[in-house]
Order: sequence, then structure tokens, then C-alpha cells
Amino acid sequence: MEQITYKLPVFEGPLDLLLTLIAKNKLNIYDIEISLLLEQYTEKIKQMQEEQMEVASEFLEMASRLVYIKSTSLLPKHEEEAEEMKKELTGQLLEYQECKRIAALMAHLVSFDSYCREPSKVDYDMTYTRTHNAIVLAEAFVRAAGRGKKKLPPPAESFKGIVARRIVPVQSRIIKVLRTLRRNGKTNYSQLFWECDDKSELVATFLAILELVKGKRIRIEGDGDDALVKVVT
Amino acid sequence: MNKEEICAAIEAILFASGTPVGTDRIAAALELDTATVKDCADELIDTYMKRQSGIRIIRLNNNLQMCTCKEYGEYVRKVMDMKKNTPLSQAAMEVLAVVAYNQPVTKAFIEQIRGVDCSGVVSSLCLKGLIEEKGRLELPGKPLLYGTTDHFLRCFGIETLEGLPEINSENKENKEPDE
Amino acid sequence: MNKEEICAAIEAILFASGTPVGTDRIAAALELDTATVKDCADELIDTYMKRQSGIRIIRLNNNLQMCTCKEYGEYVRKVMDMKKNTPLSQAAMEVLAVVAYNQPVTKAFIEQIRGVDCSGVVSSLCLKGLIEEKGRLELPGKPLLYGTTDHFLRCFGIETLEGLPEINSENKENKEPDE
Repeated sequence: MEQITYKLPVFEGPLDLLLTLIAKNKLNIYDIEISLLLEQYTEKIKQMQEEQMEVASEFLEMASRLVYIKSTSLLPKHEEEAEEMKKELTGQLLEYQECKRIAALMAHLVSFDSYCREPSKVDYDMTYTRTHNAIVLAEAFVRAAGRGKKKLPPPAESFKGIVARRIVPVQSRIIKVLRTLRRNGKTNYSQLFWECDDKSELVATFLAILELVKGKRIRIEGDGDDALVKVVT
Repeated sequence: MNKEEICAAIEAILFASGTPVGTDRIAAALELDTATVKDCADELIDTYMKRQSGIRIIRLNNNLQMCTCKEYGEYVRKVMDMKKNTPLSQAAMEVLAVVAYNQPVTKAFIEQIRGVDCSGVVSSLCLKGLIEEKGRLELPGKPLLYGTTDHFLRCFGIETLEGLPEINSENKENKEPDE
Repeated sequence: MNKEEICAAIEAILFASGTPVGTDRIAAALELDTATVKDCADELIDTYMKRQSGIRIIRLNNNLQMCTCKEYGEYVRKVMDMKKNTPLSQAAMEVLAVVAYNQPVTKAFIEQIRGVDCSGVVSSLCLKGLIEEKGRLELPGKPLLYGTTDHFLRCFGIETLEGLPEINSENKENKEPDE
């Protein structure tokens, strides 16, 4: 390990390496000579590979970026585009340079020699002690409901179908069916389902009808839309 | 190392460890003999007594320990309780509101309304005594049901759940969360 | 409660809580106004400085915390059998710098500036308690946001983020990594 670091300084990343090369060659960071930089950069990468160092993919990415800038600048009518890319790279380099500068300054400040202590053990009483005006609850409810569902207001029932899967007792539908039949002893089969609000109610009504048929309390005559439900007398 | 520095070092050590520390261990760390450490510790104990500090150093056999003076125990407790009793976060308030207006409700119900996970908030509200378990729902998985407590009513200054403010559409339009 | 007692109470509170405590919280516990607590705290901080104690009281944002003086760190470590904290690597320092000056930031932002992956560094800084998660960004993928902690301020010996070295404003204009 030591041998490697002796021969090659470790770079924090491609930007770090580029800054080093720029400094070494006294290049103008605001107008980088891409060809020269690219040459030295690839040289360095090659060297790193020869040293059996793991070259992070970011380094290779930067190499291809430099190649791209260089080739674009060689194309006629693309000088502007190449300039843009160079500017972008300059911006990034300046930014990283500043980051390095600040990091170095911060390194002078840092110390891990000051210690604090663990909090004393106390048996906490977790009961909430603050008081609020109840209106905040109404506001919070509106906020909460507004987030989950776009539509306001959200009556509690509107969620029941989604979450709680309202369960409709078959018993209640049996009573309902019998009540409907009480009037004139017969009714249209499909009419029994008209008043159902949701799936649970439909299913419960259907089960109720089956129950009643099984118990020989009602009889179904006909089929399709004309099917009639009659009370067995 | 002069006497003052030794005293300061002992202070730092006792403060950081919190638990009783043997004078011999301190002596070893400072590379001094135990007698010197004991002398300095005596002086330190004295200083703390004299300047009416809220902290004092006590001797337990051959150990030293730093602790708070009893007189201030009440304040210490108050502050530490408070740390656990920060005002309800917006998320907590929302969960509480959903529970209050729809109780008894399952966690799934609350999550459905708010659109985010709320396990942490629910258990913290339980700990705070604002909501509690109210049986289970007769559904696969038998999810727990939650409702508000009497303590909740007290905290919000209402007598019964009927006292909850009505949710009207006006409220909804000009919602001012932090009013 | 006279000034001395207030100071003593603050001492006791800071000692017992260990973690940073807000002056407002102390004020509430002592049933005093925040200004009085701040005054007394200032005095207390001074007293600790003057008498060359091994402990000191520091300000972190609007919090107060009691901790040991750097000078005695070695002895504290020896007694408590702690390993010396390894110094921060250059990579760690750079990541910290980016987080400190731009918080809250995403990992992608840090990587943009440094040009290299930083997952390992970020999680190790989190473990060290120097940075922490600060919610998520409302963007596809909901990336985590990071910011510095009070512990960070303490380790860098500053009261607020304003205490950090000044950034070169010329460069500042150029930096729009998320453009």
C-alpha cells in the first residue's frame, strides 16, 4: 500500500485530479486547454491502472467527457457548444476548489477531544401536559384529509368503503327484503338491488335472498329482468 | 501538571463518566500517585461546596462521583420531562384529529386518510396518554382500534367528544395550519 | 430565586441532561423569562472559563450544553477506556463542508460538487453524529436530505453555522449545481 501512495498521491476524484493538473501546468482555469489537460489526465489514469490501483468509474467518465469536449471543439459550427461545456467544467472545478479550500479551513477547527455525558436516568412521565384550543384539531383534520384525498370535505363514511370494508350483516338485508315484500307480497327481483349503495350491500342482499329461498320464506319466479320475488304463503 | 490542571482533569473525567470513578484509576490516567489525586479531589470538592454550585462531587469509599445537588432536583426533572413533552408535531396533531373525529379507528384507516405511515406517531400518542386501544376490529388480522382518552379531552379543553369543533367547509378553504 | 441560585439550577440542569438544552426550556422549568436565563448562563459560562475548570458550558444555536475542555480529552479517554476518534479524512471533510454550507442537501448534490460517489462517507458521518437525516426532498424518488447536527457545531467549536469560515462570494455566484 505504502508504495503506491509514495508513487501516486491519492485523488479524491476526477475533479481533484484535474485541479492538480491545472495547478501543475499553471493553466488558466477560466480557459482550460482541453487537449493538454486530456493528454495528462489519460496519462495519469493509465499510470494508476498500471499501479494496479482501482480506478473509480467516475475517473473514466471524466475522461470521456474531456474527449467529448475536445472532439466537439474540433467540429466546425460547434465551437459554441464546446465553449459551453468548457464553461460548465470550469464552474464545477471552481466550485470544487472552493469546497477543498473550506474543507481545509474546517479541518483546523475540528476536534474530538471535548466530551459530554450521557443524560441522567430519570423515570419519565410521558403524559402530555400541554393544552390546546380544540379548533386546532379541526384544522389538523382538514389538513390530513386534504392530503390523503383530494376532495374536501371527506365524510368519514366515504373512507369506510376503502379501508374498513364496511360489513353489511346479511341479517339486516333479510329484514329489509321481508319489509319490502310485506307491502304487496311480491316485488321485482332486480328492484331489491336498486337501493344498494356498495358492493357489500349488494352481496349481503343476494345472500339474504338465498337465505330466504333456502328457508322457503320466498320464491323466485321467472328469469332475467322479469324475475319476480314472491312471499311463500 | 500543576494542581489546578490536575483538578481540572479530575473534573473533566468525573463529568464525562457520570458513574463513580476510582481515585486509583484517575491516578493511573494522569500518571500521578493516588495521594496527590486524593488531595486535589478534596480541594475540588471544597471548591464546589463553597461556590454554591448546582453540581457537587461526592466521595464513595475510594470512588469519586459528580452529581447534581438535591435542591435543584425538581428543576432537573422538569426539564428532562419537558424534553419528552415537546408540543405535538403537525403529523401527530393530524393523526390525533383523525382519531378524534372517526373513532374508533384502525391504523390502516388513519394511514389511508393521511396517505403516509403513522405507526410511530400512533405509539407516541398512546405513550402521551392522548389515545388508547379500544379493542379490535372484527376483520381478518383483527386490527387494533384506537380512540381518544379522557386526558385528551382535558388537554383540548372539551368535556365530551361532542365538544369537538365542527368541520365546516369554511374551515377547509382558509386553512391556516398554525393559527 | 436569586442570581446565584439560578446559575446553580442551570448548572444542575445542564449536568443532568447531558445533551444540549434550549434556554427557553430552562426558562420554563425555572418559571423565569428567557432573557434572565440567558444572562445567568452568560455569567455561568464566564465563571467556568475564569476558574480554569475542566468543564465548560457552550452555546449551540439557542441551546446550552456542558462538556469537557479539549485539553483534558486524553485523560477522559484513558479513564473511560475510549479509543481516540480517528481524524476525519479529506473526503469526509469535503462532504461536511458541502453539507454545512448548503444544508439541507441530498447525496446527489454532494456528489455533483465533488464528482465522486459519497455514500460511504455520508453514512459514516451520520454514524459519527456529525450529520443527520433532515426529511426528504419532494422529488421523484424522495431522496433523503442531510444537515449538520449540534454535535457538529460542538466538534468545530462554533456556536452557530455562521461561525464557519467565510465562503468566497465570487465563487458562490457560479455555483448552481442543480441547474
